[in-house]
Amino acid sequence: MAIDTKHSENRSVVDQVGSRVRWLVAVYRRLDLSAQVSFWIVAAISVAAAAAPLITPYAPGEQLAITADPALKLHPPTPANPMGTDLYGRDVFTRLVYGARSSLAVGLLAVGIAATIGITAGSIAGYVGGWVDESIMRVMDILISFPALVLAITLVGALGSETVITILPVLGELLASLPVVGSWTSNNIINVIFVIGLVYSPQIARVTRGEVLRTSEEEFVEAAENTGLSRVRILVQHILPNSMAPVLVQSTFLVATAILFEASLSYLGLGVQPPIPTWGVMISNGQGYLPDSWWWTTFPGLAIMVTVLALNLLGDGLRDEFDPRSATDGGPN
Amino acid sequence: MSSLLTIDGLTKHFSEKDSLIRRLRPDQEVRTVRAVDDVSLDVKEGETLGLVGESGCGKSTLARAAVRLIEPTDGSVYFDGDEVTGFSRSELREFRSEVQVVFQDPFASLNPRYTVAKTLMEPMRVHNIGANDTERRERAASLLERCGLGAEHLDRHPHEFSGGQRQRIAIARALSVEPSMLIADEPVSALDVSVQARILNLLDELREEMGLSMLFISHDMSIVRRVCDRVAVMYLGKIAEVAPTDRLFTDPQHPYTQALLSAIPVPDPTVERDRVHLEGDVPTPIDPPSGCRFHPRCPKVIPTEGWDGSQAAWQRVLALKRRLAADELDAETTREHLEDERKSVSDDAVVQELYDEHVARKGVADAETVSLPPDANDTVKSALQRLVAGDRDGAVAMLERSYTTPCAREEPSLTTHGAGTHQSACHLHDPSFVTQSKSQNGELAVDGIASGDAR
Amino acid sequence: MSTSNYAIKRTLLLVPVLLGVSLVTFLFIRLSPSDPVVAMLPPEAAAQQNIVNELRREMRLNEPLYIQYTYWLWDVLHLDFGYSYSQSARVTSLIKSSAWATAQLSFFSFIIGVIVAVPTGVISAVKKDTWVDNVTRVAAFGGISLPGFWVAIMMILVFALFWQNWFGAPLIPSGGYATLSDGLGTYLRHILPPATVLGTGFAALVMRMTRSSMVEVLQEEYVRTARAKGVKEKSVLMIHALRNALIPVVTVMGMQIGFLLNGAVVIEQVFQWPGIGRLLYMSVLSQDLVTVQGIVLFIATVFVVANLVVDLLYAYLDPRISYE
Amino acid sequence: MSDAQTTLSDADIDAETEAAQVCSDDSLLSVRNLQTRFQTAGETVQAVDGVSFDIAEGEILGIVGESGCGKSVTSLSLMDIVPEPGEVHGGTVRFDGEDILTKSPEEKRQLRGNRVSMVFQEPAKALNPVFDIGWQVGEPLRVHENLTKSASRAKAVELMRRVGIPSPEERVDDYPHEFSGGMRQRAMLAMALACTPDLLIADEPTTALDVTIEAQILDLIQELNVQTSMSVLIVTHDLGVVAEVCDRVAVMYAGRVVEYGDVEDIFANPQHPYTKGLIDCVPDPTADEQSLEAISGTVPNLADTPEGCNFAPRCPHATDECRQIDPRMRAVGDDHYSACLWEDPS
Repeated sequence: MAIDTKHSENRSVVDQVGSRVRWLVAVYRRLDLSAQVSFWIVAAISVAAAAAPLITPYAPGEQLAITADPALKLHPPTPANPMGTDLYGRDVFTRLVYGARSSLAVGLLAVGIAATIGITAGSIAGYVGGWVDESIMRVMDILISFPALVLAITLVGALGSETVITILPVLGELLASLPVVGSWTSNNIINVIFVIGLVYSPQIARVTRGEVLRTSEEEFVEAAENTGLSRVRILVQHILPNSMAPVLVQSTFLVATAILFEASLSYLGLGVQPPIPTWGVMISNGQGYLPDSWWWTTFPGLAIMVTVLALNLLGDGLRDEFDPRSATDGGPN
Repeated sequence: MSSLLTIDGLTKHFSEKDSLIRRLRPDQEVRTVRAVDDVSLDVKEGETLGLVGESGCGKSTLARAAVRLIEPTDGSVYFDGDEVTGFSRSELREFRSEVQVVFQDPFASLNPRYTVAKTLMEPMRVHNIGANDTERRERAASLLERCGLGAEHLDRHPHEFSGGQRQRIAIARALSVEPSMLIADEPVSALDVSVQARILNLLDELREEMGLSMLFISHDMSIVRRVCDRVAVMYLGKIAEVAPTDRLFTDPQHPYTQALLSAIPVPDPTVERDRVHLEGDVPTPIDPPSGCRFHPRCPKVIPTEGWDGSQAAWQRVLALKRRLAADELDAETTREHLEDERKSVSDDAVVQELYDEHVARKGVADAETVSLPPDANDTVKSALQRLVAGDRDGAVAMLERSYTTPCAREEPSLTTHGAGTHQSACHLHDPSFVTQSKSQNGELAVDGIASGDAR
Repeated sequence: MSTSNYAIKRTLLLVPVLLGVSLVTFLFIRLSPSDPVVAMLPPEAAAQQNIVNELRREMRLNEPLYIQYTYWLWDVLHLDFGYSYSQSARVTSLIKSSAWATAQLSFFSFIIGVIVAVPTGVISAVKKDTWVDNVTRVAAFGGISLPGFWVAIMMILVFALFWQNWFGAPLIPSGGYATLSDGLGTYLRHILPPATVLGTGFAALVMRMTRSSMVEVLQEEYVRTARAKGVKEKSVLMIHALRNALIPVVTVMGMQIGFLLNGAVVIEQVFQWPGIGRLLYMSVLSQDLVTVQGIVLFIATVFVVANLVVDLLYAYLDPRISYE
Repeated sequence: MSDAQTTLSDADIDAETEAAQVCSDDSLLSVRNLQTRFQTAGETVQAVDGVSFDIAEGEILGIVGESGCGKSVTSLSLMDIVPEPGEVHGGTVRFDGEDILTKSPEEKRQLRGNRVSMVFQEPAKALNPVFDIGWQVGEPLRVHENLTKSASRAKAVELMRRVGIPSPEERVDDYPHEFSGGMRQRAMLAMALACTPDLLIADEPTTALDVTIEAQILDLIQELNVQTSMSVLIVTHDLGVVAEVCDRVAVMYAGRVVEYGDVEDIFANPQHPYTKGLIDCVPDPTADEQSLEAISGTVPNLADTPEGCNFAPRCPHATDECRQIDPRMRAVGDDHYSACLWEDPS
């Protein structure tokens, strides 16, 4: 009997996963063409980044001028090096693929941090209200008063060679346990992730707060109060799940923005430090070898553009899907 | 019948958004919205009490404050002898299983992410009804069937249902904790008429079957008449009249109730009704009128001693006075307008124009043109002359001296009619006011409500 | 509440925000992990004990933190941001000259952005879901997605370097600053390329906002009312709809002033434009934290004041707002 | 089925024949076989499916029905201002002898707000929030009569006075949000009256208002109708409003007019089962004990209407014929038309 119940519970978990997947497929089907294409582009880039060693025979730091052919310095594209090589004889394509790792990791982790801070702060501010709301939002107002990049380079500059991990060891350990990222803990990239996360948290906090306020006004929340449910449960079970769609859509855009942001920081030399390959640093290094070695700067730029564009178009498609206002377009009568 | 829910002097005031900066400025007062003001009512066991009134009259606020979905400012509420207003958090939670609310908008009152089963089982879980989820699910299924839907609907989401079906689910949710009382807040106003009838029938059956008491809130007099045993009429946060349903509809005592009843469009073209025309809009509960809150719109507002004009003329004089006091009349704008129209812009012309606009109401499609008794005519015109001369305060004082209504002076209290179950709050039923007005105006007494009074 | 009361209220709200901004700026230098004096000075200055002592005294480092802050704030309120040891100049005068360069750049990008974005947004909304709309949509997202510094590099590559190879003379200079006194042609050739790059992202965002705002407004009932009144379709769009649609667009433009300032940091670097962004970057590189502090406070203040102006404009455009 | 039930010989008539029966040539507005659809990617919703009716000079006609029956779309179709993706794709709307639908957009525009004007359900949304009331009320005069700004403003004051807005000289500068609901609807009416139209189309003009304010607005419309002999088309879901103000009524169900004619006759002697059901489920505020008869089932999907009579699935008297033959209106009395196959379906 007991086994039976457990079995049925397992079944229901499978059902739930199944219904989630069906729902995702349904969402995908409703997206417009550009968003669907974008979805596959983002997927392809993610897979390439994750499976980088399988995609390219070289290591990102491998200097082909030393290991293979001395001529492979600033060499134009060939079938073996489809995007040419750089000054040190490294394969640009290889560095591009490994660069995708840092771009995506920075984008996702930074937005993860921003979402954690922003959703917590925003939902507390929106739901508790009063002076708690006032003080949280004033702090956010202050943070948002600094243009993001200005704040970021200042913070990165102020941190200097120290990484956030020396200040926040717990989070550092958490990061160190992640694949790929784990080996970066001593690199500036950790600072970049944290700074971008901090800088974008007010935006998520504002959206979350607005949505929580809107949802709190809904009758079903009042109905939940009327059943005697506790305030915390009402927030977690009724309000937040119904407030998250715009936050998720915004997060998609923020991942795109964060990738651009990281590229700018790295281009300025304030972001990710060698030896981790990133697109921004590649552009910055190659800039001095224009116009002759155009491939060194052109391909990383295109890579940034395609990735960011795909994420933006996907976000736009998701917004059309989840924006309640466009969903209630008046039909007949 | 003993009373199940007793509301005693309940008051709910909302402060307009208050802020430090607003306080820093001396010219800005924090305005208070007096949504519900000192209301007493009781719902008896097994009874359906209707609460009617126009939007903004405070009926929903009253109901929510009574069950502490919002915290009342003042007053007390008793449920089955216990003081709800004194409940602790845990007592309040227990109380939630006794009184349940059915909300207005079935499209908003169900969590769109919950399945029907989850919606129905959550309250049971909170109140420990049913031993486990299997049992609760069974109960949910039978509740759903009771409300006219099937167990096969349990795993669906709200968006798969029509408005009427959703309202059934909302009712099933309310019943899931086995309450002894329902508060139905406009439960059918978002639905089409054919669906309305079915939901009302369902509520009726359930009430009878389960012996529920009900507070039924509605703006629709026709529905109230069909559903309720007793009806309370609210106006601007106050109870104007309470009576058994048939008494209220056949023999309304308060001028507001009379107007309200006469305003409902009757679905019968052969009925030619004498409509009581109510002037103006429903005022906001911020700064409600002094005295009887209905007096600025009241078609039977008591005239000053010695008034020998018509009731309509009296109302115009009062309205003029009010607008003057609120600084709504501006002689210069009127003069500019006359200039635009290429008419005379002399002071006399401006006075005449203001007089025509506010007293005679010439050229207004749906208002009759009235004339004032000679002495009133003179006073009003000289008051307007003062306004044109720039002395608004003087103009107001002048009218104030000669023309005030006792209705604006003090608040009426509830007086009883007939057998004691019928109460209304109108000065016309107050013996001291009635003698005062009857003595100089016979027409009023006939026109007045006094005729229906048991005397 | 009248509009003027709203303005007063909104302006008063600025005070706590600016105080907070100054406090944050103050703190992240003072609380940086290393010795603030050493951190604030460029290495060559930090080696000189007399400079270190001078700064220590000036910063009143022996006093409690709030006293230090008060003195600092007092100086800042008198427009004294301190002395830049890396540039050997008062920070105030550094900011003054570079802010003017950035202001010209932002002004041109703003104008370019608005001229392109608003009409395109309106057309895109009116032709919603046609090919016109799709093309502008992808173009706009392209504009948002382009890394500005890369576009700048490519622009220099094509119009300066390649152009010189092809035609003998570059179409645009590969960077640098010019003023109107250098002649209008020279001036425009210097300022337009960075302004265009800066304006691209800005224009793309404003265009998207104009479009979605316009699409929403076109579904409003008052637009139907205007049509039912027999108003000409052009007036329906340009008067009844656009006037309402511009309200959120103006807000976005205000917020995008921050976007322009962000972009300025990078683009000024690429084009060697001696603006505030480049100054900030150089100061960060040389670890000149006094200057960084001054610039950051200045930029944040400009940003906050710009948003105030936008809010007041908003209240003027939307008669409902002051009655909230 | 009782014996009294007889099929009519001409049961199988089409929409054109219906139009010919229902409409006469000398009315102010004559709508024949009007068809409006909403085409979206997946489906076509036939919101108005061959509607015909007349409005005579000085008459008040009501169109009544539940939400989704196509009554509002009908009213918008008359002036061809159905919102995207809707389109009028059939029928004629003859106004004063000329077909509006075949006119050029410019000619249509010149009729709108001039000879035919409209007021809408939610005055709060129907007024533009960023322009003052005077500007909006005077706009039709500037558009159609080339009045100057100041002249149209002066005229706006007069119009506002006429519709009972107190102190119009002052309120002319106010914005819509400074007006109460009732006053906003009065302002809408002032705007509609600006060019002294021959026909006023009022789409649920009182639905958003409180009952005492509704009474004021209905009185006002009736007064204006009497004083200016302007014809009025009122679209409403409230049978009470119809009974109160209308001379004639068209009952709509699922995109069709199912019963049409003189108000008193239809209320006293409803012929179509839907009309009967509708009347039976509306509580009468003047009657004491009453049990309401509900109509069972739900409104059909207008993208996929049932075979035969649209109402058959919900009709208590439906027969096999009802599920096959699509009935059209035909005369069942003097100025009384019904779209039921049966002469006496009960």
